[in-house]
Amino acid sequence: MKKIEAIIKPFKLEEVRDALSEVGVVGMSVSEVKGFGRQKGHTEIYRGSEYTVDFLPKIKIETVVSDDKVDAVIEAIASAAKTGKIGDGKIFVLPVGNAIRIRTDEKGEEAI
Amino acid sequence: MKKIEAIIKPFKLEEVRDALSEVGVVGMSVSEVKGFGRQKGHTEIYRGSEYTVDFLPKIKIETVVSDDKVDAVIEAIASAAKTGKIGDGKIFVLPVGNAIRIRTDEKGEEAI
Amino acid sequence: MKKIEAIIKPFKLEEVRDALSEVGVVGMSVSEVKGFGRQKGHTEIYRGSEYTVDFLPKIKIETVVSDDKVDAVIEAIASAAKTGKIGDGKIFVLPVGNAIRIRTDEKGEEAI
Amino acid sequence: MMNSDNNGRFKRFLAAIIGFGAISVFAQDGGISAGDTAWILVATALVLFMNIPGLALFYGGLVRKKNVLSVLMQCFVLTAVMTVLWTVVGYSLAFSGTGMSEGEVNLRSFVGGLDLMMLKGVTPDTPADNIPKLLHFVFQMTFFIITPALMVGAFVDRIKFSAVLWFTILWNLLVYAPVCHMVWGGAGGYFADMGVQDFAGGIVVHITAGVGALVACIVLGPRNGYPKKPMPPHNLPMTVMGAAMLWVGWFGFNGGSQLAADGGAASAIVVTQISAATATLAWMFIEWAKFGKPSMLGAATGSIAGLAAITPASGTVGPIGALVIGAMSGTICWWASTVLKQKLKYDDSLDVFGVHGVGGFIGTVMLAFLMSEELGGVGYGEGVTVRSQFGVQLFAAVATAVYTAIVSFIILKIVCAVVGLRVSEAEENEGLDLAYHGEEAYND
Amino acid sequence: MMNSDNNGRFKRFLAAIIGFGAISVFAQDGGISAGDTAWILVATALVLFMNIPGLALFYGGLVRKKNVLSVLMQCFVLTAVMTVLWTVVGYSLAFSGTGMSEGEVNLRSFVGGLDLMMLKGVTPDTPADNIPKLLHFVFQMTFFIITPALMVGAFVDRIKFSAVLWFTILWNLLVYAPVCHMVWGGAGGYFADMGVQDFAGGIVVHITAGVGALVACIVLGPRNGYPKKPMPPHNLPMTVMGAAMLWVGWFGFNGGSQLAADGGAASAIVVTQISAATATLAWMFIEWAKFGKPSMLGAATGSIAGLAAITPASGTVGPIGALVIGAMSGTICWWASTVLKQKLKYDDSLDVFGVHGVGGFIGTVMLAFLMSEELGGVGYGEGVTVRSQFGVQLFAAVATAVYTAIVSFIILKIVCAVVGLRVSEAEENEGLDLAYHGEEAYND
Amino acid sequence: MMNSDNNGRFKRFLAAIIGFGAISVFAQDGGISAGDTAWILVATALVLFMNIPGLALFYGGLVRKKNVLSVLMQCFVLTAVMTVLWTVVGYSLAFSGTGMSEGEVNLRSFVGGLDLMMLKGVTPDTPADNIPKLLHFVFQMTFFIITPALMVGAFVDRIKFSAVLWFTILWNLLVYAPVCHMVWGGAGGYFADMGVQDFAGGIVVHITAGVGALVACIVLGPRNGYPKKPMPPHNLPMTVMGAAMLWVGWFGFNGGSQLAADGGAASAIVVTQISAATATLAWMFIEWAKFGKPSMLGAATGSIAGLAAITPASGTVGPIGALVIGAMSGTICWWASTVLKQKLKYDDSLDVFGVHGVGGFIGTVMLAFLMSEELGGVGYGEGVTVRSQFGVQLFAAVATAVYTAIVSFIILKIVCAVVGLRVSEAEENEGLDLAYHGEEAYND
Ligand SMILES: Nc1ncnc2c1ncn2[C@@H]1O[C@H](COP(=O)(O)OP(=O)(O)O)[C@@H](O)[C@H]1O
Ligand SMILES: Nc1ncnc2c1ncn2[C@@H]1O[C@H](COP(=O)(O)OP(=O)(O)O)[C@@H](O)[C@H]1O
Ligand SMILES: Nc1ncnc2c1ncn2[C@@H]1O[C@H](COP(=O)(O)OP(=O)(O)O)[C@@H](O)[C@H]1O
Repeated sequence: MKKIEAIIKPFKLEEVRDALSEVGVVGMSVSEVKGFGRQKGHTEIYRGSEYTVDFLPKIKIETVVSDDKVDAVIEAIASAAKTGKIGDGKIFVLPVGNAIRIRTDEKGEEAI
Repeated sequence: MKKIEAIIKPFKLEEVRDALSEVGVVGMSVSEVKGFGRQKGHTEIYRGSEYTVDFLPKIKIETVVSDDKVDAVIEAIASAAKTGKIGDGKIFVLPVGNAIRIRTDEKGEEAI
Repeated sequence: MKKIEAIIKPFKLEEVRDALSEVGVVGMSVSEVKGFGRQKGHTEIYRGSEYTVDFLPKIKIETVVSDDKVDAVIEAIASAAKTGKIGDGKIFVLPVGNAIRIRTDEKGEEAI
Repeated sequence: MMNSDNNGRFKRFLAAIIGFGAISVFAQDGGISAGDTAWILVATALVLFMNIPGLALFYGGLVRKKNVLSVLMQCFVLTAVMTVLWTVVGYSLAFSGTGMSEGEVNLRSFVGGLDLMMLKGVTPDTPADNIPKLLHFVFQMTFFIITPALMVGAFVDRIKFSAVLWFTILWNLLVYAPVCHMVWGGAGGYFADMGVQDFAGGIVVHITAGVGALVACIVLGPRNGYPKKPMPPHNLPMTVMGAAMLWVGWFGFNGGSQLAADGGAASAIVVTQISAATATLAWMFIEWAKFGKPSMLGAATGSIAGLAAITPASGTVGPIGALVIGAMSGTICWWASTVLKQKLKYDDSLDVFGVHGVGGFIGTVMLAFLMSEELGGVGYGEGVTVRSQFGVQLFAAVATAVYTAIVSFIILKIVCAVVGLRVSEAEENEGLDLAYHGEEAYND
Repeated sequence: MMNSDNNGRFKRFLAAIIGFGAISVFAQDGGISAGDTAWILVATALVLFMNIPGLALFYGGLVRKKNVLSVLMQCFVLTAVMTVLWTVVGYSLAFSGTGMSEGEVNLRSFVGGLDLMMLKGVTPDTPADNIPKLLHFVFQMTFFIITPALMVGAFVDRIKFSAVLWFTILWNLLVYAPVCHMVWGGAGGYFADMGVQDFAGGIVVHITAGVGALVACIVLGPRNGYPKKPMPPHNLPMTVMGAAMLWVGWFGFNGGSQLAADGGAASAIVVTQISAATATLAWMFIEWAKFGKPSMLGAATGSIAGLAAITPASGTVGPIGALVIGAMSGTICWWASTVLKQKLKYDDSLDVFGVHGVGGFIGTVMLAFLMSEELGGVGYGEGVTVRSQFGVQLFAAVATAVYTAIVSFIILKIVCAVVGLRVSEAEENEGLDLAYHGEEAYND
Repeated sequence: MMNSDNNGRFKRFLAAIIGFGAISVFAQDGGISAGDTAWILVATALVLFMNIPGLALFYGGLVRKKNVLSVLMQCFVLTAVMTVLWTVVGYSLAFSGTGMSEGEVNLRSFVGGLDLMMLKGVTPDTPADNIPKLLHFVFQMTFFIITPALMVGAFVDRIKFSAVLWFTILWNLLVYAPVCHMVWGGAGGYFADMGVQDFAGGIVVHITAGVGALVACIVLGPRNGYPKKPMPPHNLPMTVMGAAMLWVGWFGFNGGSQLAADGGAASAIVVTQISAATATLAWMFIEWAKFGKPSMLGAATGSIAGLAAITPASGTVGPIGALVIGAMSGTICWWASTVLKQKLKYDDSLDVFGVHGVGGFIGTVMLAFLMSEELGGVGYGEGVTVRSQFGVQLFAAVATAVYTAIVSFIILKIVCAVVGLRVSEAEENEGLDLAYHGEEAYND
């Protein structure tokens, strides 16, 4: 099993979720993060105090999938989230030791 | 060391925290996530525009524990968070390479 | 590649970000978490109902870096985030299997 | 607040007996006064403003995020429902004077007749003394709206929406309308004839709502997890905003109850302001002394306690009386909402009884002492002593509380049998916004 | 609302013909009445309050987080721009009576002259019948502000800020000012001479704004992703607060349009309250029946529909008429804002047409029936029948709608050519707050 | 705003000398006018509304999440404290006329006596010319409340709660009360006798608050991390809501200061509206030109600048004067709040000095030119020239500023010695809500 973490642009969430559903991913967790990267932030000015906002709103998607799905999932996310403009985000793959479904106590790939 | 990530129903947070304390987990970080899974969402209607909310509010608990505690922790979370109804959530176990306590620069299991 | 997760005190964010920039980290994602640990919470009283807030606001920083940078990054975070008082937080190091830059489909260390 | 039928008379009485002469120059000639009308038009808007958005925000901020819309919805829809109910029959039950006669106790001493249903015979030029009768109708309507809405605070987080509607409709017909009639229905009214003083609704509004709320929260039972589980206010700035709007709107509530733009109205808002201020400070200093930190929620709650308490007395006491009532209500309502509630273990979630019930009671009985001329009050009527006034006040307050408790209990049992009172545990966990209204308050 | 020049006359006419005698005692003697002035001073504040914060919050809560400031900004800056525009030339175009003469159709029947530009010759003691002319000026100004601001709801999330300014400035000069003049500009006004009844702005405010909004949202095109992508309100409590403020402020809108503190003003707020309540309940019960859950957004929207619909009728119908108009508007506006909109696929984002356009139309035509004395209305003028009144109402409503549609379309095309209407896709994704105002609404 | 004792006289003077005749018909006969009373009752509510919730929200939205309750608390509790202080002694110090005599400079030219303490001898029927004296008392009380509350904006995020209370109590007694007395205390007042014009408080309210705030923020020192660390407003919609409430409430502030419902009150709200609008646009266009994006915060701040600036002039200038004052204040206050502040490096966190101090000053001196009849103003009194009026205005403004600066500094030093001014660094990091009030604003 692998955990796939994807950082994407917020307005791409629906498309990515649909792409994931298509490759058979049935579960995921989503949260808001602030991203810092190559994409330049913007300047905000409050009564003359100018300051740079480097942290941009991004969405983090986390989903644990079986090893054989990893490539398809990466492909699905990458193509759905791509705009080609800077700041599109990243996908990270992390190893997972085990998974448990709380409701049923199922373990391992059964659980995801 | 392992990192335990648990996705649970929000109203179960207090119970899970107490269960963790009982098995000797003294540190954890908690965040709000939106979960997508088998549990069906609901429909919201705003002036006739009906749409389905697939993402349900969940709580993510992250705690890093020593290897020998992993099973007890999983057991504690699973039993405290269980309602038996769909959407109870998941527990994932991830390997951790190292841990550092910022205050003291302690490393490894000392730090958690 | 490793993923560094750091839990820090919120008002230290700018300093940590600057420290990370100095050691060449160009990307990171930041989110708000509630932390539970040795640091004692406080009591809030609403119309006589007293209750203890154990969960304190913390910031979680996640950044994926190449293996050779891990120590420098840990060092940078630890020294920037340290106040020496309880609750300064933790740094965890997790293995990462792969990374993909969505915009360009670059993979591995190229992508981070 | 005075009944339209004996308002002029009562004023002349006051003017004659106790030198309370600051009556607007046109109130006496029988015509409609533009100045008085202007003020009561605004006072009506102010009392409506107290309920929506004021009270809705005050309560809405105090509940958890998942229930805020249910609270707003209850305040908002009660506004609508009670408007129609007042038009159809409520006004008539409360203010029809037909069949009443001073000094005589008959059915009409307790409740009005049906002759004013649907405002029969009332046109824009029908006067109620110095103002149009339609204005008296709509000003009083706002009291009919806010009284049941006050009770919402006791049963948040766990009551069915339909149960709120049925309970408040029946309650307004069986509790509010008769109590209002007995106090403000004019000469021949049961309490009015005893000489009860309730200028703007200590008995009619706050004691009824406070006691009704207490009974309701006991019958409903506590929220799931109460008192162990913390349920902190989800948005205190919203609550503060609501408290501030209530405070400002209360000028219309108390000042408008003079039904004229004169020195009496000015005096009412002066004592309202002083009592609110003093109660705020009292509550704040208690917290400061006891916990080391004065809370914003405490100060805001204190202000409402002071406003509730001065309500019945705002036409009879002066600045000194207001200071006393404010200080007492800040202190005693604090005690009732914290110490007493915890001891008795009922879950009056937003302290309707502790603040309104207790506050209204304090003002109602204390005014008997504080209306004395030596203390800057208007003084006692002919043949009235502080003792006799106190007796009347106490009797009316207690009788109303007992009556309200019994009738509220019966209504709740009926509603429980017919549509059910309490939501399921799953619904309570999910939150009423989603479970009953299919919406979430905040989205990204 | 009546033109200052024929207000007194109209009142005497009413008083004589239809027994509508509840006129404040000083309105007739020609002097300025302090009571009437007091009420209109407050009514002015109330209508301003409807726009900021009321309408701004109502709309602001309904959009997504990233666009809330753009909506608040539009409401806020329109307040400023229209204040200046009204002072410089708007008031004159709308209310200058020079060159008008009853029964004669000339240029001045359609638009006022320029002699009142910059309030020439008006001093604090210039009267407009019973109130100062400056007060008539500033009270009417608030209508000139809120009418274009209502349209903001149709083009949220996707319009350039500069386009909003140009569109609304031209629209107010070419649509609002002439329509206002034709209806309220006094004897000799095109619609006024026909005997049209539009007490507080069903035609002048709600039909113009509703139709202008409809045309604008069609020309602009739907929001990116509409209707597939969910765009739930980001903060419903904010919207409810706004709705409540609109409701309270509407007392000034309709009650103030009597331009006096008398039985007519009281009657206006009574019917306003009843219609708002009935429409709230109608919308709520439809949702309850259809979806099983009555929503807070539905109830709030219903209240606005009822308020818009009663506006033209609030000087002519009684409680029964208000019940009918409320129930009809709650029902039909619900249908227009949900079923019809989805069928026709235009993206009137916050339902300006469905609520204000349709609501204003309902009130405008229904009053022809409901003003009948048997139904508690003021009755018809001499020689006027329900049929003839209905014809006039329908003609004025439809003619205004057609005129507004054509002129709005032309203005939009011009603005589009000159500064462009629509933001880029990237800006729409980013949100207008950052793209156009360089700010974010919420920060930690 | 005029002192109750010479209000009638001053009006007759104006009426005679400069043809300012639009005085409500009943103001002259010595009795209490219901119409005037109605308006001032409402104006009182409006000014209270400016402070809570208006100002509280305006400031509350601008600070960081962790400090919002501390700001609301300060505004709320100041309301309570100043109410009591005004009742006990403030009103007497400011408005007791005993011992004053026109043209004579004695102690009573600078501060009132103690004979009105606790409203001694004032009953509901005591008149202050055309309105009840109790109404004059409570209307003026709202100014005594809001003036110190304005200063809160300068020391947010870092001041001890107890220090706020001590500072503002002493400041109101030693700065506000005497300045108010010198300007509005009636014939014999130091500035009044010079012929200073300060209709609604440019000197009395805005210059004192602005200068007091400036001194306080300098003595306190900047917030931790200022100006490097970004401290963006945590909730701009809250701030906009507050600004809108301030705007609406200002109708009561300026219009109410006429103390009558007449053409003068109407004129005051007309110029208030125009100045607010023009300043909003000025600030907006500066930002648009300079940064490419007009911000909501800028527009809202501009409106407050325009409102502050017109305050002293709202009884003396006409629409043209209002346009000029609005444009100047929008421009110069922008400069003061951004360029000047950054240059001088003081941390006037929410720009109390830049907006209120500077705005109040602009209005106070500019009115000398703009009150000229050619520009639509009321014209100069007998023997007064633009030059002499300008001299008086400048002198009073500068003298007040200097006096305020010195006394504020001394008070701050005393308070610092006794209870301390500034919170610890740890408390500042944690946030004042938790550290001083034991609460968090937002919970889940
Ligand atoms: N090394 C990293 N570790 C974790 N998150 C990263 C890293 N680099 C970038 N990110 C996340 O990805 C987002 C996009 O990255 P950025 O460098 O701006 O553009 P791009 O993805 O086009 O190279 C960032 O805002 C941040 O949230
Ligand atoms: N494969 C997955 N990866 C990450 N999170 C998951 C995954 N599957 C489910 N989740 C999380 O667990 C929650 C519960 O899952 P769900 O399928 O609805 O019910 P159950 O846990 O009862 O099977 C989801 O809302 C989501 O947050
Ligand atoms: N075992 C753990 N796993 C995950 N997060 C932890 C763990 N222990 C502590 N934390 C996080 O670190 C924060 C600080 O820890 P705490 O024990 O309070 O102080 P310190 O870091 O000084 O030892 C906690 O609030 C929590 O967010």
